Amino acid sequence: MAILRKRLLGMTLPGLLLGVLCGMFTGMSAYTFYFAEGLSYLSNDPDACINCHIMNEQHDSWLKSPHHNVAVCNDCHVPQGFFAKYYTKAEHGYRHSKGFTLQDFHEPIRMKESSREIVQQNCLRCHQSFVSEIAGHESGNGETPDCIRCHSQAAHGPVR
Amino acid sequence: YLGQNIMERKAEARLASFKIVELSESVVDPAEWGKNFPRQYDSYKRTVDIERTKHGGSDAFQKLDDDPRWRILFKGYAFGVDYREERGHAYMLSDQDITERLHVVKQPGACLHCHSSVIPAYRKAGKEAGVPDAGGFNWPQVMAGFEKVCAMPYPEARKLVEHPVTCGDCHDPQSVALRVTRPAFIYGMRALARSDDPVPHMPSVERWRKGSRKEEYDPNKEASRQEMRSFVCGQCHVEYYFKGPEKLLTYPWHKGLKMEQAEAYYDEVKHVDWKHAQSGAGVLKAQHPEFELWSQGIHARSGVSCADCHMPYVREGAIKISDHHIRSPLLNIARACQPCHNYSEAEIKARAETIQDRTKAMMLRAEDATVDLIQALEAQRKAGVSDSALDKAFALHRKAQWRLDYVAAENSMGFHAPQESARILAEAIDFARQGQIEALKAK
Amino acid sequence: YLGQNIMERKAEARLASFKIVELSESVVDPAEWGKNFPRQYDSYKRTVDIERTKHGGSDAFQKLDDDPRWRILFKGYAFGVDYREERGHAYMLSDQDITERLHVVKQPGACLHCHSSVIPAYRKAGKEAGVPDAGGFNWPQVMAGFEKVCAMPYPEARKLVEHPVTCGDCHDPQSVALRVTRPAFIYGMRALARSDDPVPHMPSVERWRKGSRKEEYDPNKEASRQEMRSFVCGQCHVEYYFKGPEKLLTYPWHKGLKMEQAEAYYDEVKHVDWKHAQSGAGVLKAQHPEFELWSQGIHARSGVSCADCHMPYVREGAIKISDHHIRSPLLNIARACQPCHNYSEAEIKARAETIQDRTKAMMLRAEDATVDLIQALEAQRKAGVSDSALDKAFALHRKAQWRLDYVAAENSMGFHAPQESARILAEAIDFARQGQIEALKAK
Ligand code: HEC
Ligand code: HEC
Ligand code: HEC
Ligand code: HEC
Ligand code: HEC
Ligand code: HEC
Ligand code: HEC
Ligand code: HEC
Ligand code: HEC
Ligand code: HEC
Ligand code: HEC
Ligand code: HEC
Ligand code: HEC
Ligand code: HEC
Ligand SMILES: [Ca+2]
Ligand SMILES: [Ca+2]
Repeated sequence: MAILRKRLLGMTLPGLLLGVLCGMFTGMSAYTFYFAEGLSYLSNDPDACINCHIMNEQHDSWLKSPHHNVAVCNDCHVPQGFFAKYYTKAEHGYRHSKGFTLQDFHEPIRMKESSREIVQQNCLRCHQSFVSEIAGHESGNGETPDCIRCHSQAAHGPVR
Repeated sequence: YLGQNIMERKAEARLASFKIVELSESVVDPAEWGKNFPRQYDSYKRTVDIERTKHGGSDAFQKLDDDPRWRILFKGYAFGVDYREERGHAYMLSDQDITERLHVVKQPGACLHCHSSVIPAYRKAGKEAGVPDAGGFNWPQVMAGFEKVCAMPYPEARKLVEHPVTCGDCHDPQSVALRVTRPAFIYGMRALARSDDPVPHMPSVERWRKGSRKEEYDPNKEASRQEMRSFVCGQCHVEYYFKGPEKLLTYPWHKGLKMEQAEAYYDEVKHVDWKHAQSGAGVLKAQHPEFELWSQGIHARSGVSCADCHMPYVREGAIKISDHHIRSPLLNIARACQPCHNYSEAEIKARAETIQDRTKAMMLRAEDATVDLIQALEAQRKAGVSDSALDKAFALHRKAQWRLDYVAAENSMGFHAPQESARILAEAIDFARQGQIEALKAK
Repeated sequence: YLGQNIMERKAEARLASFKIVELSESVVDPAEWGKNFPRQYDSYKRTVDIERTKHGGSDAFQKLDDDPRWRILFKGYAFGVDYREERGHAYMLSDQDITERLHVVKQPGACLHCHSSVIPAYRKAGKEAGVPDAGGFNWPQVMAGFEKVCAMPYPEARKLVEHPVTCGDCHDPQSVALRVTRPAFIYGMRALARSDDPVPHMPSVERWRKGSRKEEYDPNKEASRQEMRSFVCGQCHVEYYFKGPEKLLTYPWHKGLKMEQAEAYYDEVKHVDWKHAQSGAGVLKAQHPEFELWSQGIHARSGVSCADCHMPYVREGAIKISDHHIRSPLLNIARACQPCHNYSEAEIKARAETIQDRTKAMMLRAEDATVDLIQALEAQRKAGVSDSALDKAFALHRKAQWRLDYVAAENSMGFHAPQESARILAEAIDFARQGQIEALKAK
């Protein structure tokens, strides 16, 4: 989140919108955008993600996770502030479409460091009070424990 | 352009395979199978590739030159003449033809069980032995033929086969489902199921044991798909011996899959591979116990099969296929390991090599100890000490050599079961040094 | 109803910790800290509990009776008189008072570094040594006092302390953030950072090494929270010796954290713990190298800290806290292991015990070998063989005993680093048997 906030702070509102638009239109022709159901990225429906078969595995494992009836993909994978949300959607939309089209991404797919931070912030968003005692002391180095280190199975189920 | 690309991929996802030729038990040539399954066939052909890793790979260098202690350790046995790093499946038949081991000693047809696509030959021999034809695989014929071909002299049997391992050895020609075809494996698994060695990584065996036990355990009927993904490899990547004058290929699993259980079996049937030319002890040779050592490791216990690492899924467009380029997973870490281990490729390699380096260091220590024992025995015999006075030391040489060779002949340099390999080597060292002490004391 | 329940829990969550008393460096009594942090204090008090596991637990039985070989192995040393299974933190000070080891030998104040809440005593002694008072922790005073207290006779130093390890030993009283307080650990980490032993599990050390190196490495400044979750334990759960006549408590990490690096350091400074009463060799005693052995294991390499397993999070109403009932994780598998390992408790236990059983078997083998060596040496000395003729065998006894004891004194029965423990024991066996051969040959 820290990274994202830094990135966003350096941007004006028009800059942000431009980012969103660039993501949509330079990454995909309008046709591609339509055919690959590019609007997926703007929707909240997990089925939108599996328009890309590449996401099947994560979708299936999410279905088996204790979260599948309380959190959809976007609850974890995009930040919740309005601008941050659409910025991220655009950025992912661009990068993933490019990856999908050029088939030049690393497999198995791994979250970028910035995506990990977004997820971590979302864990905290929902579980804030439960982890208040462990999540960071008022002073000291203030680092929050990495939730995913112990709970990766909570999000995508036992068998990956 | 972009849109078209996506359309292609969506289409691809639907058409995984076309039925172009009709496959049956009699179709041995992989090129025929390849017409229906071109992707698998393409990767299958790549087992001709040659590449080296730190402790493995497919460069068939001479192990006896790499570490000359093995010339001493194998003194008096065919392995002391030619013993190479193994390589891809494409070479299995030709490498057998060219090994010096075949020229210095008369070998039986039994070898072909694991070095060729042998089933049609078994069927033919079975028919000659009087078992009638029948549709499909015809197990009775295959089993009868197996016995006959094992006993043949190698050059005669060699004429019956043409291909290294091919599709039908692991797949049903109709359904392409996995199957095992090797008689020695069938017999081995029957014996294992009847033993009481716990095998938590083989749930179908544990289940069979709880049943009526009226019929023998049959992997083709009982095993899960995940188990079959290791069983097809366990057909060949196992310790074996040729039983009796019939040279019947046999896997020593009657007491269980552990190193000392095989040893106890050999002791019971009084099997000796050869009399060591320098020490005079009757010793055993271990051969590629990958299946057995993997069985003792944490991966097997976690349900990770041979195919998971050695034939990982690769995505070809929209479909995932099993990589039939079977090789060292360390040449393919992203696909072989990263689906389960979320570290960088460099880090995963470092972890595997740390395990292998430790094993190697212990192995060298065990080699030194066993060579010291051999030399102590040789010295005493030269000094005129009688064989009966050296009995205890002979027995210890047998134990030490078996343990050392068990880890050395296994091809993962300890990776398949790190702690178990270390345990085996620790025992090798202990027995070798104890043997040396017994030899020194003997008069 | 549901709604109300959730509301209640949310309220509770906000009251996670109240500041009831003002904590400072001078507040040692855990009961005072417990007023602000009642949940942690409650679990902290439970380290009085006594429970046994297959290879560990907190029942302080006499190890010398459990396995009498240790009476031979420790002949001539205080450990040969009284050596028990260790138990919970609550007992650390009283167990030290009652051990026979303290009565048969004069011990120094250095012991208290790890058996008590000793910092105020260090501060007091530092002040007496002339270091002025200052706010906060006052490192200069603590460091000076550490040297003074180490050198004191134990009974004198004992009067300066009252409590076993308490909150302030691991926590800053203002922020409750983790901190390390133990001088010997600070010095040890400095030396380790200056060595070139790779420590992939300590990123802050690797980072410091790449910097200017002008200031010494300081865990309290550089280490991440995750590293601190092991460093607080590394303050005490380590191999140590008392350096020189000043009895300065020292961790032998100057060449690195591995077993042979500590040995090389001891060889260099010519340290000998005692002359073995039966064999005559100058040998070493190993003590609880948990931190060092954990460092060689796959868990450390994967970033898993001591606290992850020994102080797992536990749900208390609507919040989670760190379980301060530090004990065997095998008594708490659901919390200690299951978040990362998705198997049943029984299966996880079986896996850990498989590792431990193998270690135990190798350890017994190494014990037998070392006892045989000791007896061979004793026999030769009785037969009148001179010490100089036995030099090589003495050196081998030292090496073997160090390795055997390293694994035996470590308290996880190999679990913290299974393959590394096996490697160490394999070497112990080799050196012990080689020593026996040298002894037999000596004239
Ligand atoms: C409750 C939170 C949560 C939900 C809901 C969720 N994810 Fe994830 N996702 C995570 C976490 C945590 C990881 C990292 C897992 C790891 O590192 O083992 C992850 C990883 C991923 C990855 C990268 C693969 C990897 O292992 O790094 C992809 C792709 C992904 N998720 C897609 C999805 C999709 C598609 C959905 C919806 C069908 C979804 N996620 C739902 C939390 C979530
Ligand atoms: C156009 C196809 C497509 C769609 C639709 C799609 N993804 Fe992906 N996704 C990809 C590709 C390709 C990658 C790998 C990109 C890379 O590694 O750079 C990827 C990677 C990811 C990652 C991990 C990489 C990172 O950026 O950190 C996450 C998380 C993820 N997707 C989540 C989602 C979610 C959530 C949705 C639905 C809202 C979704 N994806 C929809 C194709 C797609
Ligand atoms: C949209 C809100 C939301 C987000 C985001 C979220 N959670 Fe949850 N989580 C919940 C709710 C609600 C439950 C209770 C579900 C239940 O018990 O069925 C839950 C349950 C859990 C549980 C207990 C279930 C289990 O696995 O046994 C864990 C652990 C957990 N979450 C961790 C996480 C972590 C780690 C993340 C981030 C990767 C995360 N959560 C993200 C809402 C969320
Ligand atoms: C070192 C491992 C570890 C880390 C890191 C960790 N947790 Fe947990 N978590 C646990 C354990 C163990 C439990 C079970 C506690 C119990 O059952 O008493 C747990 C329980 C939970 C639960 C409640 C599950 C239930 O039973 O309902 C939630 C929610 C949760 N954690 C969220 C988080 C979040 C959010 C983070 C990051 C701030 C996090 N955890 C970091 C180990 C961890
Ligand atoms: C968890 C992954 C994993 C599993 C499961 C596994 N292996 Fe391996 N195997 C490896 C690794 C890693 C090596 C070492 C390769 C190297 O040194 O280059 C290896 C080496 C080998 C080699 C030698 C390869 C070479 O490069 O010379 C053979 C043969 C082999 N394994 C067969 C098997 C068989 C048969 C099974 C099942 C009974 C099996 N393996 C199970 C990972 C695995
Ligand atoms: C039970 C199955 C099996 C039988 C029977 C068998 N092999 Fe092999 N052979 C293998 C496997 C698996 C490998 C690869 C692993 C290895 O080299 O350790 C191999 C490798 C080889 C190699 C290449 C490496 C080397 O050792 O130089 C030669 C040559 C060879 N075998 C010859 C023979 C001969 C001759 C016989 C008969 C005496 C025989 N094999 C019987 C399974 C078998
Ligand atoms: C019919 C017998 C047979 C079967 C079945 C078999 N192998 Fe092999 N395998 C061999 C032989 C023989 C060799 C050695 C070939 C040579 O060196 O010429 C070998 C070599 C290998 C190698 C070494 C490759 C290299 O580059 O060094 C690996 C890895 C391997 N096999 C894995 C497997 C796996 C995994 C399976 C199951 C999916 C399997 N094998 C099934 C007989 C077999
Ligand atoms: C040494 C054993 C072995 C040989 C030889 C072999 N395969 Fe396979 N094959 C496997 C395994 C293991 C799988 C994975 C099956 C599973 O998971 O059910 C597989 C899977 C397949 C599949 C299913 C789709 C996939 O890719 O997972 C096809 C089709 C296939 N093989 C075709 C062939 C063809 C064609 C040949 C010969 C050119 C061949 N195989 C040779 C072991 C083998
Ligand atoms: C299908 C899943 C899977 C695959 C593929 C896999 N592993 Fe593992 N690995 C595991 C599991 C499960 C464990 C045991 C630990 C656990 O329970 O989390 C493990 C443990 C390990 C360990 C620690 C064990 C030890 O003895 O120290 C190493 C190292 C390791 N794996 C390396 C590899 C490498 C290298 C590969 C690829 C050649 C690989 N793994 C492939 C699942 C897998
Ligand atoms: C991955 C989990 C894990 C980690 C990390 C870990 N331990 Fe342990 N530890 C264990 C297990 C399991 C045992 C064996 C307990 C038994 O036999 O009952 C053990 C045993 C012990 C014991 C003896 C306990 C007893 O019951 O007698 C001590 C002391 C100890 N560990 C300290 C440490 C220290 C200090 C660290 C960090 C340097 C550490 N451990 C890291 C799992 C762990
Ligand atoms: C570097 C820290 C450290 C120092 C210094 C230290 N101890 Fe300990 N001691 C420990 C730890 C950690 C344990 C628990 C692990 C174990 O018993 O192996 C322990 C356990 C003990 C035990 C209980 C188990 C047993 O061995 O019977 C006694 C008694 C004891 N120590 C006495 C002493 C005496 C006397 C001294 C001074 C000569 C001393 N200790 C110095 C850290 C230390
Ligand atoms: C101030 C020194 C000191 C510190 C700091 C310390 N320990 Fe200990 N620990 C000891 C001593 C001494 C004992 C033995 C007490 C006895 O036997 O009387 C012990 C015993 C133990 C035991 C054995 C408990 C049993 O039931 O057998 C475990 C486990 C343990 N410590 C883990 C840890 C962990 C984890 C940490 C860090 C979070 C830690 N210790 C920090 C000194 C320390
Ligand atoms: C042997 C070391 C040790 C001792 C002694 C100790 N703690 Fe802790 N404590 C820890 C560790 C490790 C953590 C986890 C901190 C983290 O992850 O940052 C912790 C965490 C905490 C936290 C933060 C919330 C949580 O539960 O994770 C509080 C509050 C706390 N301890 C209070 C106390 C109190 C009060 C005492 C004395 C009664 C005490 N501690 C004694 C090691 C210790
Ligand atoms: C915070 C995560 C975490 C915790 C807690 C944890 N482990 Fe592990 N464990 C791992 C990782 C990571 C590996 C290495 C394999 C891998 O990379 O997946 C591993 C490996 C293992 C292995 C295989 C290693 C080998 O040498 O064979 C065993 C067994 C194991 N763990 C048991 C335990 C037990 C028992 C506990 C509890 C006392 C425990 N673990 C706690 C993460 C954890
Ligand atoms: Ca090879
Ligand atoms: Ca204990």
